[in-house]
Amino acid sequence: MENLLWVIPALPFMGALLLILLGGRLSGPAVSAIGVGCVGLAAVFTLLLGFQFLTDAPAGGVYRQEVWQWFEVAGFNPSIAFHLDALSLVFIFVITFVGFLIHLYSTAYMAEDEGFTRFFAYMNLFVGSMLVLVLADNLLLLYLGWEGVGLCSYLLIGFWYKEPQNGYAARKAFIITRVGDTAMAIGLFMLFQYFGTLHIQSISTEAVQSWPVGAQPALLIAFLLLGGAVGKSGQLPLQTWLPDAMAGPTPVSALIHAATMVTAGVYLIARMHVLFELAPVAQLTVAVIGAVTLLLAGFSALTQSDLKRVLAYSTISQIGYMFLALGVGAWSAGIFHFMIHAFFKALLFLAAGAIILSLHHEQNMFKMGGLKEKMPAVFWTFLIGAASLAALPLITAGFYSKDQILWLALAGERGNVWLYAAGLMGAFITAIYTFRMVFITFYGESKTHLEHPPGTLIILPLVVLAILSTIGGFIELPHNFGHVVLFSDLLRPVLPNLAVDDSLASAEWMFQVLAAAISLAGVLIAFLVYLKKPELHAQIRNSGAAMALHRFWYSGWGFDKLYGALFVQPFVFLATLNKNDVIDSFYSFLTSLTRALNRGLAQTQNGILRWYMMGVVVGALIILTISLLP
Amino acid sequence: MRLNDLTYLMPLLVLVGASIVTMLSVAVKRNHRVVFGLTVLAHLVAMYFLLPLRGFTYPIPPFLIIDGWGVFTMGLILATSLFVTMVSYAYFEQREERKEEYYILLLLATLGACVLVISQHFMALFLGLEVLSVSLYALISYLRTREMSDEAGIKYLILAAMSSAFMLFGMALMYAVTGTMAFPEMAAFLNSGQEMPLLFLTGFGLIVVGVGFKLGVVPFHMWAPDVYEGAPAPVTAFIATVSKGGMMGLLIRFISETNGYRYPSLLLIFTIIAIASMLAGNLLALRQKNIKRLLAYSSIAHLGYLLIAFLAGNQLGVEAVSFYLVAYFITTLGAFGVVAFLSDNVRDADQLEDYRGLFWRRPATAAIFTAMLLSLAGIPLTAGFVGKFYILASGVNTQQWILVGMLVLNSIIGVYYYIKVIAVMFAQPEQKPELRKVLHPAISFASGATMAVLGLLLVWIGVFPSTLVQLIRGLLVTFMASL
Amino acid sequence: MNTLPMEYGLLLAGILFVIGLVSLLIRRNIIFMLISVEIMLNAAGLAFIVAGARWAQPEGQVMFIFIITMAAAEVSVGLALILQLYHNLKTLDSDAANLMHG
Amino acid sequence: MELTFFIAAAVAVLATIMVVTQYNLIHALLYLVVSFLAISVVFFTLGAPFMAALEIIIYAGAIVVLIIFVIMMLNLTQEDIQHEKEWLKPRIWIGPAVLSMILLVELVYIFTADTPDTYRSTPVEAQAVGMSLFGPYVLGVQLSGMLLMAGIVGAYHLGRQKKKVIHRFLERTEA
Amino acid sequence: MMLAWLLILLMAGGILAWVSGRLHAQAPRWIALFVSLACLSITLFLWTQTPPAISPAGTWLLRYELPWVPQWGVSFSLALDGLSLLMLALTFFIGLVSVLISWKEIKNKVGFFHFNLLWVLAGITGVFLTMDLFLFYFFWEVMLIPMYFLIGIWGHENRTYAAYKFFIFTQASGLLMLLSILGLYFVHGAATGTYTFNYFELLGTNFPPGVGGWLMAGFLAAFLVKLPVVPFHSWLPDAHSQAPTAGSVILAGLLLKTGAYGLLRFVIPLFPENAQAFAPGAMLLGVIGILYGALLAFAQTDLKRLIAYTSVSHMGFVVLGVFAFNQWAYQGVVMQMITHGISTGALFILAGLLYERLHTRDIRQMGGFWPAIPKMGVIALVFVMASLGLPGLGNFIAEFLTLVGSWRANPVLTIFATIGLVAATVYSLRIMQRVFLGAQKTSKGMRDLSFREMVIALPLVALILWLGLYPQPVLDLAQGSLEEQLEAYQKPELKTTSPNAVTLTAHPQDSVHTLKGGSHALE
Repeated sequence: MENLLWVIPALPFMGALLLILLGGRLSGPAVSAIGVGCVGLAAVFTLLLGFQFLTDAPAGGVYRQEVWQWFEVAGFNPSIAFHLDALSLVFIFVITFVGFLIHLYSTAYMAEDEGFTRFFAYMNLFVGSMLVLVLADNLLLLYLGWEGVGLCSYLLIGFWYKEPQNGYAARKAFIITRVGDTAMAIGLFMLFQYFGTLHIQSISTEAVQSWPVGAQPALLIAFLLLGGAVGKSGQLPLQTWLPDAMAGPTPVSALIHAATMVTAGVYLIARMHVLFELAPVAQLTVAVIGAVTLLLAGFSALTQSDLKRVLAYSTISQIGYMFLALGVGAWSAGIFHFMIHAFFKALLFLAAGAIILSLHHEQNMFKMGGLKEKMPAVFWTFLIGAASLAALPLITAGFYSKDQILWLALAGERGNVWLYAAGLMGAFITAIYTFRMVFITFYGESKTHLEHPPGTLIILPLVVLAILSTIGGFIELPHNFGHVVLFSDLLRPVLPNLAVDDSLASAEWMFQVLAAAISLAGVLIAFLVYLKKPELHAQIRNSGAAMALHRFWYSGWGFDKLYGALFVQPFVFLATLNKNDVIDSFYSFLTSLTRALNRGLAQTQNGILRWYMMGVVVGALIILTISLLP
Repeated sequence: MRLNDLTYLMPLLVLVGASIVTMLSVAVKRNHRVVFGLTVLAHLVAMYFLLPLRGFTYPIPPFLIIDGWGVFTMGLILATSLFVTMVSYAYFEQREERKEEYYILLLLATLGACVLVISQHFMALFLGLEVLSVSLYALISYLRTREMSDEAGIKYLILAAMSSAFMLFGMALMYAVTGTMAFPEMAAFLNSGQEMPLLFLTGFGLIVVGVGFKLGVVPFHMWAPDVYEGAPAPVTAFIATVSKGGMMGLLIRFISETNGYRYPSLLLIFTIIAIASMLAGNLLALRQKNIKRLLAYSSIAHLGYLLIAFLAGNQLGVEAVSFYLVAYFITTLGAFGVVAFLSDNVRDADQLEDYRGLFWRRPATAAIFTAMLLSLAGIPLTAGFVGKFYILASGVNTQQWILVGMLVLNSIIGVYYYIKVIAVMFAQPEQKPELRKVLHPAISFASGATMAVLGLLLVWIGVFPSTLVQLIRGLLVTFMASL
Repeated sequence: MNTLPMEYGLLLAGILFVIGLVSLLIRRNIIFMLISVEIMLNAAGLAFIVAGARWAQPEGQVMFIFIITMAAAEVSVGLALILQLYHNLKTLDSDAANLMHG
Repeated sequence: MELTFFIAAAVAVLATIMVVTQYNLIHALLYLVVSFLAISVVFFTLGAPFMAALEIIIYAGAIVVLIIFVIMMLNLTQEDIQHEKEWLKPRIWIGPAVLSMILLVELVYIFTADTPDTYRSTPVEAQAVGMSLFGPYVLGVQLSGMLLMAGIVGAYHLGRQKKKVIHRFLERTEA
Repeated sequence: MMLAWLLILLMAGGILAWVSGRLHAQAPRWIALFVSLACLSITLFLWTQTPPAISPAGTWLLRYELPWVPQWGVSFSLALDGLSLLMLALTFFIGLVSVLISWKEIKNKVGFFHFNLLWVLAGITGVFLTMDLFLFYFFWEVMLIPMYFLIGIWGHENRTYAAYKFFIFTQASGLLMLLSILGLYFVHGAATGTYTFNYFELLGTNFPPGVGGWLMAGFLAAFLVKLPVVPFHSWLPDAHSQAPTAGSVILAGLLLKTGAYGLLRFVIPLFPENAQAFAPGAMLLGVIGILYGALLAFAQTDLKRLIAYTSVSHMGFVVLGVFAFNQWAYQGVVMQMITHGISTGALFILAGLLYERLHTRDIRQMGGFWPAIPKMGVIALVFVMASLGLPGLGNFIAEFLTLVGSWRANPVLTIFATIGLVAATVYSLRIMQRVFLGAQKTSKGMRDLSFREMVIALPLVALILWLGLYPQPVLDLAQGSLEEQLEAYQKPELKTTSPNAVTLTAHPQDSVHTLKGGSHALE
């Protein structure tokens, strides 16, 4: 069975290849069959393999399969080889399973689109790349997947390429993530310099042996890898592409820009946790980035009017939580939140997509309203997802995963109160903007006309994801509350456990209550401001300072402008200024110089005999003078 | 003068005899074909008599010396003159001028050049030079109804006479100092003396004026474009090759016999001349629209290149000069051959526009012209490349970096205008009437065959230079031994 | 015979040579130019005679004979050319003979 | 003897300067003859009597006469003398003259830089000249024959006229 | 002999094509097709004959030598090692593609066109094969003239200017190389007494202090201009953009590679110490090239010009890698040579196809072509991605290996070079965006790839994928020769212990006599 590991990434690739090669000649159902079928099959294989992995754990907790050796240069010999351990298992499960659901959903969502085949080709390509990313046993292969998903993200954001705006967003996404990738690539060079290999396991073992904690190279490498991670995961300071990435079709947003790809950074950091633990400063930076990002994104989410942009900011914010978790060493908590987040965020996006589709691609929340009655199934599933996002206590999976992070951010050996406070604040804001979204969209008066109500293929994934968003939390419960640790047990062989500050342990329940209260308070405020007293909302908005703040948050804290002024404009300015290549004009100058010399000399050839004789005499004079010189 | 000397003078005697016989035949009856045949025959016979002279060093005191260098340069001059003759037939056939005197003058000019290169005495030098010059005056203005021809002739005459006067004055000074006009004795005088007398150096400087004029190097170059343009194309070819080559041959003999490389001021003079010639020649040619003038300017530059090898002052340098002369002669003959071939009876085909689209009208002619231009530019597969390579080698060998650097710079400038002409030939042809009335093919057969031979030679030497190198080395051994 | 420094003779030759040169440079009439060239050639011949006299050799004089020969040949061709040119241009102005330039 | 040399030299220089400055060609040629005569005197003082004779016979006698013939053929008039006047402006001659003077100064410097070298003027008689001319230098004589031949052929070819040139205003008929 | 046959085949084929052009319009095409196919098959046959991993001892697979100008020590010396074999394979593959791509594009003077095409290939083949410096220069120049004609006759509107520029730049730099070759010849001759242009004998020449640097500078001049490296690049955009498609493909695919090849084959082994001393400067030039080229590429509106500047950028990696002196970088450079040849060649082909359809190269007049020509779009996508270094495509391997290697040599510059990857993304995506995405500008005359065009495009895609996923055969083939080039650096003590007693003024005694008083050196 484990020999079939290669099949999992190969299936979607095959699907993509088939769709590209046969593209034009296939009928719609055939395309759906190939597109969905490949991912579905991959999901089946994953389940089977996962089942085997769980029941009959392999030696060392790892399945490894080398397909072929990629290349070999002077001892540098990365392979096309796959490595399945608990961490990657979680990821491939999410990727294939959520991916499958989204593919299924897409058959309905994209049914009318002229680029139907293209869409599935890209999607399959994406799933394949993503699987390669998480299954890669060396960093170079990981990098392949990493860039591959970047490409697919680019293609899918710009899927509706006729709008130049979409193309712009797509390029922005690609380029900004590429900035991060560059840092990561440099990190790889350094790793190769120190270890002579990019094989992840070897690096992990050797790094511990050769470097003490806080070693300079470890720090540098960790920072560089972090650069890659923040780029891909939309964290500060490279987060600006993600909200714009919503230009793509909604299933894309759900799969790529919420559930899977954007969490690649989380995966990378978790994968290379050894390095981060050797570099506490870097790890702290991860936490700080996470904390700051979750706050910034949260505030921005508060002000958005586009449904998908709210979700996008919330994604940034939630990944901030994951980073926070990773940063404080709560590895499994981070991964747990990743999984849960994948469920509920996919759910939210898909539900939002259902709304958008029904409203004829209307994305502005303020033009919606009162949809609760019109599309109840969507409402309820959306509500479940929103509750999970807002971490409503006890019943939602989000509560458990987020609570774990908050707790460990405070009580973990690397946690501190500031990180905790930021997380708590974030939870409060999350609750507000989540329910702001719910209330504005589904309550109030109806402003639109429903065109086509969502079909089964759309509702079915929603329901499945809604269930997962609810029960998913129960596989990992706090030790004072059921103490289920299935998930962290699973990950234990891969990721180290976190020691908890014992002095606080007794007070854990207090903090849980606090977290629960905070999120409930957030819901309440949202209820008050957006549903109960809309005039209050308007009042706040219209005050000067708030308006400025609103605008500032709305624009994502002005990062776009800042980067525009710092990088884009100078680059474009320089490029246009130098379009004709200043160096070229130097050569043109040489040409005109010779021309001028030619013109000058041509004057001497005036055809007059006496002048020619003068030349001879001058020559004779020069020669005589030289002869006279000593 | 011994009777035995006559066998060694046979090539010269053949030329003399041929010119007289030709003159007599003209006196009896004018026949272009006969005169042409006689001239060709004379060249062939002269070359035949030249053959056994290889490998000797035979002085004919006090005037002449037959040695490897002399045989080489004479052979080159004879061959060149033969090619010029071949090209001339078709050129003059279509013109109603009296054609026969041309061949007499050509033979005499060749004679003068031959005497020039084997002379080792000022008198022989002077007489050889003047036989060459006086014949050239008439040759240049041979098409006397063309105003340009007359103008070129008078310009050349006055300037040549003036430079002759300079040269004579210089010779007189040197004679006044040394008391001899023969090179070997002059060398002996110099070797005995501790210091070169100022008067001698001055004399040398004034001779350089004359030499420089004939070579057409800066600043004595200004006649070149006008004379090239005004003279009939075959004569231009003759001036560009025989006259310049003869003078170069003399210069090398004179300098090496009198040991001129010892004197830094002389070297400085030639260095300045070389650099100025390269620069001025190439820069002047840059935007030239007249092919003949363009080639004139290019020849100024090429003489500058030659001086680099000359300045090297060792065997490699002389070899380089020899090789370059061969390559340059072939190339120049080919180029002017094409010009002559395309000319009509009103004017020469010297405008750049005459060549527009030539490649699509007359591919063979254009291909040969292209090859010649590429050779001038020093592009591989042509003799010019090997020649330039040789010159660079000699320059690098003696570490004359400034000169070598200038050579490189100038080659680059040169490439531009050679390529320009090629580009014009390959450009789309425009609606333009054929320039010339079509001659009977048999008439231009000689020209065509000559150019084909030249083209083949060009490529042959470019691809397999070793034969020529071998030949030159073999001949130069006796020259070197004679010193 | 009494003695005379050679330099005097050479000086005379030099002066004549330069006068001829000046004349050559400033005259526009082609016939004058031809005459100037003759002056220069004659000056060169004088220099040869002086040099020959210094060494008491006949070579200087022999050379002078050759120079005269050359001058004669040249003047004949030159005059023929001048006739031809005058025929074409209707002037003896050398500056006018600049059909070719550039 | 010395005095003769100096006087002849002065006459030669003066006559030559007159040649250069004359507007009338014929006058100039007459001065030229004077100059040649003076130079032939110099030849005498230098011990080359044969050359003195040749100078008079060939230069003054033949070449100058040839030139005069041509001038006669060209039919020059007062107009041409006017032209000469116009052509000989200071603007034209100042530059060349300065250059030539520099040349002269250099030559004078060179001639006088070395210590004066005196010589005994033993005359080289015509016989000695003839002996060497037809002895070692016989090849030169032959070559000068070829030189003359070239001159003659050239002059013959170039000088040929289909019609006599009458005057540049009258003559319209030539081919 | 096999090697000489390649040259003979190409040259004779060229002449035959020219002549046959008068008989039948299609004949030259078929002849050229046949010749390039034959050469490709010979090369591939040679490849199959080589053992999979070449032991360092037997780097040279084939040698062929004939005396040419024995007086100068010039021989017609050809030799083939893994590197040359790779380059040959690339040459003939690109050649084949060029013939095919010109099938419809070139309509007039077909015979002469194919003559030039085959002769360019012959020159390039010669450059890759020859082991005699004189012959090398010879072929170096032989490439030039036919290329000049290709640009100057069949090029676009500004072809004359571009052709001049190309010619003069390469000629100028070539002459400097010739100077250096001669200097090397004489230095070696003075030191050992044997005057030869033979590469193998010239290896390990000891230089008087200061001389080696200058000699290397001459070689560098030629190669860096050809490569090209900023600031000597300015011929390239004009030449590339004005040339006909086949010309651009050959220029980008092959001609630039001769510069890289020259660096690897000549500069590094002949001047190990000087190269090492110059390395930081060279790497800096490489980095400047990467970034400057990218900046310029971004600004262009002419599609071919844009692609041309990307070449400048990509070739910066080559310089960076060559002067990093290690296996990784060298393999990266070799890969870069091949993959850039394929990917940029493909982009030029696409530009050419677009030009055929639209009669413009201005990307401001393009846009939204995807629906009309999806096949072309997919292929363009592949090569745009290759151009920005997407893993899985050959260019990534090349760039990654280069950077890994150069990181060891100079981390700081490598960081800047890596930033070039971002810049590459910026300009590459611009191609995609401006041509295929966005609102559709025109649909007139847009037709998708024909069968012939697919035949050209698909192998290119397959190759670039193969090179990205399993480059090992290529790496193996190159390894032996690269190790050889590197040997000098692994044993530096060999180079420095022998004293440099020789000076240039010692003149050769056996072949060069001096004239009396000759052989001076001008101060």
